[in-house]
Amino acid sequence: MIRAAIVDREIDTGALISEVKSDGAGAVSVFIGTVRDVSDGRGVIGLEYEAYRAMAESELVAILDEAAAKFEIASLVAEHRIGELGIGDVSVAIAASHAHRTPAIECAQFVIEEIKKRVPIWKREHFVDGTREWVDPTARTEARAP
Amino acid sequence: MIRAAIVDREIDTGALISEVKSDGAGAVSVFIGTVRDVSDGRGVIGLEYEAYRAMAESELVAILDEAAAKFEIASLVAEHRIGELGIGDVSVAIAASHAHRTPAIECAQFVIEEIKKRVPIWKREHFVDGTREWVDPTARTEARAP
Amino acid sequence: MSAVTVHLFASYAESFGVKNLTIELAPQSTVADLVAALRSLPGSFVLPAIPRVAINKKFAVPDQLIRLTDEIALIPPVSGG
Amino acid sequence: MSAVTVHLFASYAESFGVKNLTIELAPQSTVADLVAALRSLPGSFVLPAIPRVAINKKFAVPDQLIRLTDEIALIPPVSGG
Repeated sequence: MIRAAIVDREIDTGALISEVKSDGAGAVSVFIGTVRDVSDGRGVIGLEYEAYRAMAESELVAILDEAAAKFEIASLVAEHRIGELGIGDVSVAIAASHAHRTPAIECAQFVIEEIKKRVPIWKREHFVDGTREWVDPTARTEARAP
Repeated sequence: MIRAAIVDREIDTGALISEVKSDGAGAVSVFIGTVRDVSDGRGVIGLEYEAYRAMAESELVAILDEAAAKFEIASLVAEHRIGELGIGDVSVAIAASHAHRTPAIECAQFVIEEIKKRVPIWKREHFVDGTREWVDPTARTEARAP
Repeated sequence: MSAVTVHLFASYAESFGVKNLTIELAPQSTVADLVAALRSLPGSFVLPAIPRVAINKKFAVPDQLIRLTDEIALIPPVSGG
Repeated sequence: MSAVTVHLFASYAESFGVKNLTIELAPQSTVADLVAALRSLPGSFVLPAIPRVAINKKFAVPDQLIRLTDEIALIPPVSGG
């Protein structure tokens, strides 16, 4: 079971975990991205994500299909939230299950890496000083977050 | 915050995730081990875990301390359940949070690998055919589960 | 010459000041021709050397031909996750 | 000679038929001496070439000396997770 969604509501990570669990799977690996209170050394009070929604959904599906084939994963779900988010809110969650642990772990990691490369979603950070800026990961001085 | 526990009740993975989340952490990586319905090609209906409990707890704490130092992790929790478990039950859960994703993911993976090497806990599988056998991972023909 | 609509997002929309641009293209124009045309517009300083372009919701290569019916979008460096 | 108690678990407890063994050891005995003594007992076929031994809840090395007050356990191949 493969499912990808761009959502504009809270992400329920527990529901994602339940969704991928199965009697034949001994391992579930989960990655959760949350909004940090600091970015590139500056205080953040919140942020917004904009998406080219139809393409973001199809890219996310393509990533999950690739990952499922590469790691022989039976169950893999991912959701990315868009809109306004506060500190600590979950922006992305990925859950992968497999009979064994290594493919499950590597699959979830592959998916988050690919999301960060090619899903058309953009983050605009709302800084403590009142400014709002679109993040350009190609220009960051800090290791990319999260 | 580092916490390790050997428990004889259900593991609440949602609670573990909440426990490691923080405003400064942009990434949470979670590993969940569950009971599979097949082991080494044989049907399983359930299993039991026995522990040398005091040592298992101190080894688990030692692993988390090592992992937290190695990956500069601020929040890391792990629980391993013992006693009788049914198919699909969570036997182990690890949650690690970090400002960035790579250390969080690698930390959770390190912890499950170390648990499988050196925490004195033993699994006895209850097979469909009525037999019960202690698992010897050094003698498995299959990749180790989960 | 025919007109195509180019969808803009995030920092590109901010820099060009609009969410959609209408661009006149000669027949048999490619993605590279489209990008060259965009560079004459105010706000185009935001574009990197090789901006990513999506045609019909898939990333396109520079020599890909553009059809009038295509859904065209400029994709700023992504920052999801 | 003095007696020490050795805790057994899982497949080792099953093979030796008990959860605790009492072993007589000479003064200055090491972990290796303990393992050698265990090999004379029924059920010891379960032991691998170098069984893991824990002293006071920590993995011990073969030349580690055993004190009468030590908490001693034989650790079968672990299979948690």
